[in-house]
Amino acid sequence: MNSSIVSLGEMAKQIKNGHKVVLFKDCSVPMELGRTLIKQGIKDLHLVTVPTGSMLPDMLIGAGCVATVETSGVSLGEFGLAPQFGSAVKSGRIKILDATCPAIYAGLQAAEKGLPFIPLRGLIGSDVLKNREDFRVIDNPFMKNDPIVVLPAIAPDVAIFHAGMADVYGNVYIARQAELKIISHAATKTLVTVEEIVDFNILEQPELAPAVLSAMYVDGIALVPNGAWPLNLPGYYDYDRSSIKAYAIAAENDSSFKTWLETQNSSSKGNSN
Amino acid sequence: MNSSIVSLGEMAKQIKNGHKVVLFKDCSVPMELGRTLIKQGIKDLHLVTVPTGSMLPDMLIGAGCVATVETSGVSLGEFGLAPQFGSAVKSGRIKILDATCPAIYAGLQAAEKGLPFIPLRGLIGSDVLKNREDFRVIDNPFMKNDPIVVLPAIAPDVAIFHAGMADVYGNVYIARQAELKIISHAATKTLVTVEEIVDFNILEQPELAPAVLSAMYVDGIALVPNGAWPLNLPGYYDYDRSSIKAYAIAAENDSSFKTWLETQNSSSKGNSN
Amino acid sequence: MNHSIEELLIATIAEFLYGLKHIAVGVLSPIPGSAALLAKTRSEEVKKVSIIGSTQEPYRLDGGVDLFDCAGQGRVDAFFLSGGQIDGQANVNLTGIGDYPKQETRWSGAFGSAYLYFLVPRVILFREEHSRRVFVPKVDFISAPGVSAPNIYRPGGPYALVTPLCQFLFDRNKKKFFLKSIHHGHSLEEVHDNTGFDFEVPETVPVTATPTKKILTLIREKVAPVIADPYPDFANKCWPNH
Amino acid sequence: MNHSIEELLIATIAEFLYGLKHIAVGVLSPIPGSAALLAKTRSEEVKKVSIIGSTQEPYRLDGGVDLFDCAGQGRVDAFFLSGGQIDGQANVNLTGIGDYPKQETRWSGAFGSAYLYFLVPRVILFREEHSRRVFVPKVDFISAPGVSAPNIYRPGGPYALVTPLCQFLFDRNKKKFFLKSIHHGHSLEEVHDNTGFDFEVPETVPVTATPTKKILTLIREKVAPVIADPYPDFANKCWPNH
Repeated sequence: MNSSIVSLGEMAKQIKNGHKVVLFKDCSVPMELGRTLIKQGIKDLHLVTVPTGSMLPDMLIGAGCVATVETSGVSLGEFGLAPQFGSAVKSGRIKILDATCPAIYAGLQAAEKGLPFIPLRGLIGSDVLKNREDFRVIDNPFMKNDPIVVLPAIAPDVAIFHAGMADVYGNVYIARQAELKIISHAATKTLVTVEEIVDFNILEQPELAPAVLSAMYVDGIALVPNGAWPLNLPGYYDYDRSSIKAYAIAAENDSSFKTWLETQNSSSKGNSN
Repeated sequence: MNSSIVSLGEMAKQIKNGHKVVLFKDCSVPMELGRTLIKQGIKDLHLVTVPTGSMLPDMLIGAGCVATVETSGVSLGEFGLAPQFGSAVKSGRIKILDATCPAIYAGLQAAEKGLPFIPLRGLIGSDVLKNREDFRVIDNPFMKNDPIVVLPAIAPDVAIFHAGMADVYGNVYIARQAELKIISHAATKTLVTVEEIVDFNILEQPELAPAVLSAMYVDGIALVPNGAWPLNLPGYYDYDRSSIKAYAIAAENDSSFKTWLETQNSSSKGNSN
Repeated sequence: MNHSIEELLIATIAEFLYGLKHIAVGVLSPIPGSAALLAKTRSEEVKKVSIIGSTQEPYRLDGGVDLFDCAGQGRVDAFFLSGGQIDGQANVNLTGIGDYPKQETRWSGAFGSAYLYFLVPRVILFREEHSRRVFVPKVDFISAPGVSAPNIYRPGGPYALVTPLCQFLFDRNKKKFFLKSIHHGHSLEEVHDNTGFDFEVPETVPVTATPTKKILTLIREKVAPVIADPYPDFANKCWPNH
Repeated sequence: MNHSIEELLIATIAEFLYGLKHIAVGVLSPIPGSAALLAKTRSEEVKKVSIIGSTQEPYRLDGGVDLFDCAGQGRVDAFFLSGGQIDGQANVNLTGIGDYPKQETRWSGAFGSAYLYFLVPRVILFREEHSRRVFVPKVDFISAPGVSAPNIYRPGGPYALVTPLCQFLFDRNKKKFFLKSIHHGHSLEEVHDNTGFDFEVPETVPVTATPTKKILTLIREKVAPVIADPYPDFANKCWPNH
């Protein structure tokens, strides 16, 4: 048995106040780990959403766990805007670092490659660029009169996500979510909650191997059935639309959000299953 | 049936004199396509080896098809140096653009991303850098007194490789050779020879899909059994060591190389099977 | 043959897409997605439609990196953007209203707009609300600019704007929208009343072509079942009997 | 217990590897590869050995990008380099002899050296030929430099040099090799006669430790079967009975 298999509680304790935490967008979202972090009372997180975020960042922001959000957009998709995110931005309670999707990817890919920076086309003339003091415009070294944006590497302390299957050797099957490799490579630590842990080496299955995140990049695995609930996990379960809708309504104002949060704290599907 | 399925001869004609052609290192090498190009009398190719090359570039150089080689190394591996490459460099018959493996990858990844350049650590103080007029050293825009190399994008005209399986929809299964995606994304055109063409959509098989190069990037597929012979294709066949050894010996001098080449032209395993 | 406003918009947008090799569709875009599918059904030259959020081959993408790299390579021919605000220079605001960063109203964020608007040759702007609240003289926040200085690398940009009232083309040299046609049942006056920016008007304003029976049949029989994968609610609403 | 020169070299190189988390091995490196496997067998802290060319999990890599990215992240702790020429400043020449580019003798090329030599903290130089032809005062072509100016980003570099005669450590401050030990049966004079560059010599030169019976057993029983995957000829030659 690989030493990286831990309980959900042990995993949550590895994430510290002030950590830069990187979150993949929808599906693969570690909702139960997020609820555990809220219960733990974590503070001052710097969230990086890849490239956008939905219910988890909104929930963490509402619960007061977040100091900074680096994102290309936070929304509940078809369920509307992200209310807690919106009110936190409006009040200035959180610092917002607005980006554009490929800039988030490119910053993480720079970290993955050990590059201090990476160029990106676009952005020039936007207020996104104007408000990012950490983005620079340089001259293309290979062409005159061709300004181009350069972005600093994004190197998170911790990457967290939820996946279907891990093995006892510490490998994680990420299926079609190939971008989870990027965030794990870029982050110092990677913590993964999974639906099931199998006892054969998934890297030794030729058809699974191309979609495996190797144990070298995995610092913790916790068995958490329904760990993405109420969001979806392809091949396992679909969205629980009524629960997301209930959240979207509750999050509209602070007092109903608090009530919702207390319900979550007293019970959650991820724990009860 | 997808219009991208062509005969080997039709495929070879899509590669023109002077084209910048990108070749993956070992396994996935389109040897039979290479032999066809030699018969066709192609000239002035600019070969980019990813990141190194073995028998195919040596053979193309010996046959007089190549003007420039951009490489991190050409060798026959355990069978020794690449003799035709070595003598062509010595005589100045070909132009050599020496690189280091991650620089070849980085240049192609820049093209894949549509970036004009990409930075890379290392290289400073090497004679590799000193002899590459197209590599530059700039100051890291985010840190004082931190010189770093920037490389121009490598955008080949054509990527060629050999794979096990394609489908009639034009998708190609690349198994563990994920880097074939990089070269196809970077190149304007991609031409693939395969062992077999299946009539189901391989993208619709969840376990195959993560290792599929989508038809969008594939401009030609030719059915060429044993197309990598005498090199290997994992899951299909191993190296034909005696044939490679015979090549290594023949290639040692120009007259025995010519004789070897004529034998090849009159028959080849790829055609006869 | 009767048609819904959604069907008119789908057919109208599709007119900009015939013959393009690769059309990509972002999140929350059922009408543009349907238009792209219609174009693929009617045009052999449309080789690929990528729909973010679709789980069906051949419409799915490997992920965001795949889309953005593909656009960087020049392999995405058309894309769609919307905006909480859009102004007469085709600047798009997806970020919020009021002084940044503590905006009165915060929307989601720029998403891929600040990149794709530069890289994709034909960006079609689309909004289901045609009002002075949306079409403003100047956006509060430029998530992505409509035009750039000549030395800025920009193979892409705004091409057209489609609304429930009318369709505009964007003239990149004049940096202005040009009214192409008004949908049946609406007037130039109505368009002016509901548009906060200036635009050019032709001497005679055509009426937008009504979708033919053939096109409506294709939409209902070929497009509806596919768009129902990423957008089940939309498909149920538009084509309850299909 | 009798041992071969290969077994001595494997055991000697492994001494530099115990406790390192991730050891990567390049092409044509059966002895360093065996040393890495020995280190993993003996040290729980060695979590991963990556062998380019191995098809066996858990030794294979996703590909070159995976290795170079991993090194860029600081996640490769040791790597091995050789050279057609190596000089006293630990410069490595894998490219050729004579004036570049039309060299008298052209070898393969720099491979990953011009990058990994900068990024991997512990690069072990290894050559099976110890001669003045290989160990020269100054290399004809610097494929990868041994030392860099202080402002150059360089978390990695040369750590040791192992040959069939002896082993050196490299002192990055003095920019010089330091003789660590001479293998049994060889003399300091022999080392001097066959080394074309200057190096530091301790007052008393130790003899290289001979591999213990336990280590030889591990090499023959645990390492040999694994290294036989990428290097069948090497394994057959060294351990014909295994």
